[in-house]
Amino acid sequence: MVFKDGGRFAFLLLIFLVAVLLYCHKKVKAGFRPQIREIPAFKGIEEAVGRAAEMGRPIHFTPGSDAFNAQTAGMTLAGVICLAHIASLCARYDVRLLVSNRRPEVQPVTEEVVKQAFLTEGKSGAYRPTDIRFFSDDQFAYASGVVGVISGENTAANIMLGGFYAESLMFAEAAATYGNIQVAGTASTSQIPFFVTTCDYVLIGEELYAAAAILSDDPAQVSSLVMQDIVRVVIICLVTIGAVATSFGWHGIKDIVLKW
Amino acid sequence: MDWGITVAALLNIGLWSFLLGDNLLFRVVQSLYVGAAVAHTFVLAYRNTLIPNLWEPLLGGKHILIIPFVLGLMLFTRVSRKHAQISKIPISFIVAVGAALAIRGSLLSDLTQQVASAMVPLNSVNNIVMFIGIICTLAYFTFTIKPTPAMKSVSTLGRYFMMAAFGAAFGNTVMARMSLLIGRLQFLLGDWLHLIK
Amino acid sequence: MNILILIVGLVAGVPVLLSSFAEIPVITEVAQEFQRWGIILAGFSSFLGVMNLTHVNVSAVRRKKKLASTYDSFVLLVMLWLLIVVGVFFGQSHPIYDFVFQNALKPLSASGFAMLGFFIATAAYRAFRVRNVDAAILLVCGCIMMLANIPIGEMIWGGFPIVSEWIMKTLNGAAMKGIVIGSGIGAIATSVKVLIGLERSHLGG
Amino acid sequence: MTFMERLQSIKRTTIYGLLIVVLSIPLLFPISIPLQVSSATQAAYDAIEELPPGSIFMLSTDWEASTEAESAPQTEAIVRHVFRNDLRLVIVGLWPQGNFATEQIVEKVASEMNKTYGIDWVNLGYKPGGEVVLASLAANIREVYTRDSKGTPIDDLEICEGLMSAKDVDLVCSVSWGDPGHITWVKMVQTQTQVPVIAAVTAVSVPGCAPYVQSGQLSGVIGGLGGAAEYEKLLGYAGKATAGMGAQTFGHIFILALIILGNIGYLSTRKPQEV
Repeated sequence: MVFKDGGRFAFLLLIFLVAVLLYCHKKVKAGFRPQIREIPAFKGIEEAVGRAAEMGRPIHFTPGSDAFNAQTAGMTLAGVICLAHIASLCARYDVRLLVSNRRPEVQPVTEEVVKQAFLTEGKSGAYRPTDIRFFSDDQFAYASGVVGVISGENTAANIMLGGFYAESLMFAEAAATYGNIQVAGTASTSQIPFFVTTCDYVLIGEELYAAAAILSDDPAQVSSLVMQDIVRVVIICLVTIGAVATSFGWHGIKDIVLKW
Repeated sequence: MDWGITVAALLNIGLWSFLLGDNLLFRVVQSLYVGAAVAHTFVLAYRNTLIPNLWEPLLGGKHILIIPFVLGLMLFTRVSRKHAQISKIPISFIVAVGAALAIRGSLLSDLTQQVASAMVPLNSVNNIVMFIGIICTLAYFTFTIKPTPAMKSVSTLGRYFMMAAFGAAFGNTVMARMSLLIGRLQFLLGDWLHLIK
Repeated sequence: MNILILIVGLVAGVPVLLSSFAEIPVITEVAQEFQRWGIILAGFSSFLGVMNLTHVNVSAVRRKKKLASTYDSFVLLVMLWLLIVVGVFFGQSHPIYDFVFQNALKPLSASGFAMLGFFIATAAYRAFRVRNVDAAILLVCGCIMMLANIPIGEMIWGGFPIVSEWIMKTLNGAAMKGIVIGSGIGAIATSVKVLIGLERSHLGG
Repeated sequence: MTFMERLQSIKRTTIYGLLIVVLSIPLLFPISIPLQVSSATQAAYDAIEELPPGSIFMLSTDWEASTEAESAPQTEAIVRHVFRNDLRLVIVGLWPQGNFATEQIVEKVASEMNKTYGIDWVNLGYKPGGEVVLASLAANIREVYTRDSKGTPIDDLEICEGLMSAKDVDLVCSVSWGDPGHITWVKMVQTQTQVPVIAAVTAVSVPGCAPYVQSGQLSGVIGGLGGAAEYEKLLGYAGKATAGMGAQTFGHIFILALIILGNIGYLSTRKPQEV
């Protein structure tokens, strides 16, 4: 096998990750339950659905701007997994859920997720295919479409989980104008600042993926959080050792990470 | 008079009318925009993807392309109540390729590159501050480890670092966003109304 | 059925994943082919998108609930199908298509982008209040950056460009690195679960 | 509602309206903002100023439409300077859209300043290929370009007389948005032929130029809209960049004022127990 530069290290890291994940999965299945830090934004999603139910107004959700055929697909994936949970909550409390999409291939995925959620909750009659909308690849056509839904359908809450670009600020400010509760989550570093300053609840970076794990309701997902923490500790150690080593002029560790 | 510029200027005003609140003009412009953009997306997909990458090579003898063709048709089974399950197969394909690409991107650019660049030599105040910032921010995201008081202050420091970063990024973006707005105002006042000499 | 879906996922994902680390000609080729298929499927999905938008708006016109929504749904449908017919049968260089592209799509995109100039003003006004320590840090760093970006700032205090560069490089650089590394771990965890079938909620449980 | 409370809740529409007014005033009535000309901009200006009339100045259009807000005013300022000093302007390019837009800008300036195509300036058009193009251009221009962008053979153009290789060029300026761009010119032309190169880059790329300025490989840098405004000041006219910088400054001050007002309102109405 001919590895690319840095391929060996990345491959080993992945194997390590998968091994730890499977190990944790086994442990959690056997009854191990760690204490999970409270992240306000998780509660924020329930609060948003609850308020929409009280007011009898719909909720708006969008999984963002990233496609599945790109390296940023992870955020869209996390957004869609969260959508499954949000759709179940909406079905349970009879809240209408409006979904807006920018990428064509994400459209059928979101349709499927919402439909299944309503079906599982025994509310398949309440599922309306016309509520899951596609607003084209064009960044600001999609943005104006979302803004049109928020203002036109009189939504009570706006939930944005996925990968976002400049349009993030437009959504957040438009929804704020209409008094929506806002929950946002993204790992796009350029857009987190806008969500943090304008939304009620924000899932920053890794928290978006954690939300996907916790919200999907499967106790086995907890294992992935434990795995993330183990990997985090390993990386902190690696960075510390590497930094100390480079301080003494030894670049061996850096070279292994980058070039091995 | 250039009709194109007038049309563009009126559409611009229509879109901006949203700033005054939801209104009919905005809805019409927004509908025009979405309609045209979705059509454009479709025409591009048809002319630049489906014809040259699927149809022509398929007719030219690249029979393997039958598979994505069939997968593509399977997507349409969602319209039928009875066979909707079939559409999960292409969806699974799309999502799996996406997941694999996400692992590639995160592993090779986010993790290894960033981890390596985080190994700064601790020989200046700046680098030490940077190192502390990276470690504290990483520690902030811990989910399942029971927080000790020391851990709590580390993650608080991490949050402060992030707030500084967000404030700076926000402030730095003001200039870019203003430039775009100024550009549009120069278009409206200059190219359209000829008020700018 | 579920087994079949899992197998399709594995067959699609594994070559793409392997090709990231190693250069094995067969695998690389298969991976590239699969990525092309992904784009082809996106092409098919865009037709689903057109159907969806047509469905949404035809039912809106039919319901005639609100007069306003009837108008704009009608406008949308006309624009959508006019442009599709022209684009598919006559090509993008047809004068109608070109006119819409040059004088509607392109400028509207610029106008939409420019609206962020308005929103960033209201967002700064709403968010930059000294409510607590977090908000104060946000406010101070934001204002320093803004002052450093205009000529007047340097006249008020010559240190603004230096401080702003330090904030951008050291504070911003450190926090962003931490966030990116964390997100990387999260993205890999989520994607691995999807690939090996531990996570199935995107397929409806 | 007291005045202080009102300061905390200025209506959105008021802010939007004021912003349009605040930005439009400096656009309609250009105000010269007291600018400090940076040493990098001054160096670029001096490099052109020192050339004797009739020198060959090569302008490379290495940008695309998305950076027009910055690249176009830079181009216009440089072209005005070149024409004012009676230099010969030869336009080449590594990107298509920038070359097209530059030709329009130069046509406008040339007709204002009575300059003739083929004698005072020429556009040789854009060539794809980046490094490869510049490597052969450094050795023999006529190998890369046999005709100008309009299809006229360059042997028929008076301005191209004696222009054989990059060595015959007296100064190169790359108006650049990235790669291939100014760094490509430094690597492929400046280091090979010692012809001095200056760069007009977007604000984002300015820090990346520092090592090349220090090593003397770049003789000057015009950075972003601010750099263009400084250049306009050196030339003694107020163009789009000056107007844009004025509006930019007004916009920033407006937002800072909003933040200050909001905080005054917030701090003065905050209840003591919240402290």
